[in-house]
Amino acid sequence: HLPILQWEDKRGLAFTKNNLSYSSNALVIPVSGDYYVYAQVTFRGPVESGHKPNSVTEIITKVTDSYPEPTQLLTGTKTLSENSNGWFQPIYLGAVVSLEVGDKLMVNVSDIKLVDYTKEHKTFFGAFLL
Amino acid sequence: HLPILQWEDKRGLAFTKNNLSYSSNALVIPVSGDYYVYAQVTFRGPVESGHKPNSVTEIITKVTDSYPEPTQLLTGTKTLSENSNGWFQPIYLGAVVSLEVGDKLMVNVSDIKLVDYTKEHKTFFGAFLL
Amino acid sequence: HLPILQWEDKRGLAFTKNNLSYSSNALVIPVSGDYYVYAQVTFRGPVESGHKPNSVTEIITKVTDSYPEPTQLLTGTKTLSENSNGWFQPIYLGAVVSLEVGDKLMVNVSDIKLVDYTKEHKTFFGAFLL
Amino acid sequence: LVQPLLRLRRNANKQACPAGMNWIERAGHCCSPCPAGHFMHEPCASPENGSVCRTCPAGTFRTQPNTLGECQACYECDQQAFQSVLSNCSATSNIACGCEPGRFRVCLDKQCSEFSCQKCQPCTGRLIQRPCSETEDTLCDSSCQPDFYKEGDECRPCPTSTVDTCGKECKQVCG
Amino acid sequence: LVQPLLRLRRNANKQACPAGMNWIERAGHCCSPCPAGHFMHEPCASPENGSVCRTCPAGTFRTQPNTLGECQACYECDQQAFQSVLSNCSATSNIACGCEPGRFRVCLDKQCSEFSCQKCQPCTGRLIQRPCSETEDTLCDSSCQPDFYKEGDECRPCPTSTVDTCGKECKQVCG
Repeated sequence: HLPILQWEDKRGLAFTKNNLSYSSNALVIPVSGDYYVYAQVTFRGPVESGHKPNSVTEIITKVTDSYPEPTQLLTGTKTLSENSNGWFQPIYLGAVVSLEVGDKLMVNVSDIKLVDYTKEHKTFFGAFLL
Repeated sequence: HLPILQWEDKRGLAFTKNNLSYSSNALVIPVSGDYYVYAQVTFRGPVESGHKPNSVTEIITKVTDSYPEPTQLLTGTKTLSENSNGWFQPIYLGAVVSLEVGDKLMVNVSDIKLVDYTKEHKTFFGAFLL
Repeated sequence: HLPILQWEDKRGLAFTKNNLSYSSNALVIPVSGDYYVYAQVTFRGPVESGHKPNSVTEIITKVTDSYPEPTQLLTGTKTLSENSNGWFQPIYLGAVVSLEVGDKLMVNVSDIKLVDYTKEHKTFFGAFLL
Repeated sequence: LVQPLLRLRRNANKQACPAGMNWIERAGHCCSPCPAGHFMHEPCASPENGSVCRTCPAGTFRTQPNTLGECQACYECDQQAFQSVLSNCSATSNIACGCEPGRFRVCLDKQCSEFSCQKCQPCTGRLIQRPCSETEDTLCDSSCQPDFYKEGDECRPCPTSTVDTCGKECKQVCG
Repeated sequence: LVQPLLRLRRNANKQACPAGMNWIERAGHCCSPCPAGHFMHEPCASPENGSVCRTCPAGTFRTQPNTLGECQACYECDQQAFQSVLSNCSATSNIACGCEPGRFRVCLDKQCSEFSCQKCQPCTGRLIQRPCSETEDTLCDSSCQPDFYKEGDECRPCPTSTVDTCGKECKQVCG
């Protein structure tokens, strides 16, 4: 599977509330219901000159005890037509999904080396109950 | 007008609830109020080599009995600078709009042939009452 | 700091409700709580041939009496690989942020001349309490 | 940065289920999962009885035993992009897509979950070293077929009538 | 187009606070701010007493006096893009990033808040007019170093042994 992003859940703008907790790279759903789930990842490159990716992908995935495989909930994928020197771009995803208590939400990306993790307002992930 | 996308409202991740119903390509609003309406369309190409579009557009429109013409609520439009072989990219739209009972919400696109309809987590459409 | 966008808050699709007011280019938060804040800016160019920007940026910022500097809440920034003749593209941002009564929310952009302000469904800004 | 937020009551505590059974929140006890190709329409009344399982409706599937309330929607093959169906979606397996005859896969990401179908090159006037396959273009032989002569990097058929445009190379091959 | 919406009671009216004090909604009165490098853990019990201030936890900072409930998260330097730390994040200042030695900044936006670190050019065989700096590439002298001769726009070292490949230019310089 694609690499999973790690998140900061306490410092600066980050917070968790009302029992929605964050552990081992996932948001853990405390009660079944419909949630608006969203995430933005800012990708940037090139990292090493050799490695010229032709696309970037961000996927919000659900892992649940009731099924042995992760389910892809939302996917944002884009080809890169950028030139060689610096490029960067965000992918934002958001939608309502039905979740069960104990479900875990994670964000996978095509290539962790291309993720801009340097500023909290450029790459973020969250969910709220409707 | 621009072609209207058709949606699946029952299978897989799709669902309708609280009387928000889907019929003839539109979400039908069951009660007046403010809704957060959103949609993502993943576009991909080229389809036939001859037909090289230079932009893609996604519009969330409202149709209402009280007015003979559809109203454009949200528009995402982007030029394509991609090279000839395969390109793909998503456009996400979302905002709060005031709707009346019976209003219909639809998604129009510049070119249906460029829409990636193959995976439910890449192209989606929804709304929830605030 | 980056230029601040001005908004229309009454005409057409625009509205303010429940004491969330708009004054001097900012949304003013009437009560402390967690809000889903969002904005889309459609950028387009080239404006003057000479001035070829290599990127566009949209930032949702918070200004508060309790701190002399604005805080960047959400940032969408993208390099431009578009060719010389006309290009356009949207940047959408949205997330949950904790706000205090009296906080002001604004949208800054890298270059006001590149903002497509002509249609209300292409560039918009809003927030709602959870 | 994680910013989840929720206004809700504490969740019921979840006991560990015996192997092969899943905790069902709605029922408040463990149930055995439904087999692949099915979803759990109703949880078991008690851990001893079976759950009410239903076959995945057309257009959906589950490859594994599960206690989920719905099946996954099948993908579709991208006809616009000259994809073809290798195997249809069934209750227990997703659709598998390939390329129409005469085309091969050009992967657009590392896992090749996204691919376009490009025309196989024809190797006009050359022998085929390796025919076009699902995943690779035809590999043309560098030398020309019999009765073809080389001009630049193209292979041209020998002229039928003795025409004066037959250059050195052409004469050598076509005589 | 502005579309804010909110379902809430009217907000308590805010008196103007004396200079150097901020209105604290939660407390319903004015308090003096916490110093830079701190955040306000608890508001003052009344305008006369001080607020309960705490130092910003590691990885966060505040450059100014404030009455905020948390500190700002420090940025990080983009190691993947060959950035280096000029000064670490402290309780009162954000991290400052530059480029690793042998690289210079290429601004990607007007304020240069985003920049990539590109390799300085080596000026092989030339004198250096201006060395590579944090913000500018090396400026090479147009003429060649001693014992180097010009070939096209390159400077080549004079051949050690008298080899016949030494053209006009080479002979002139290397003799």
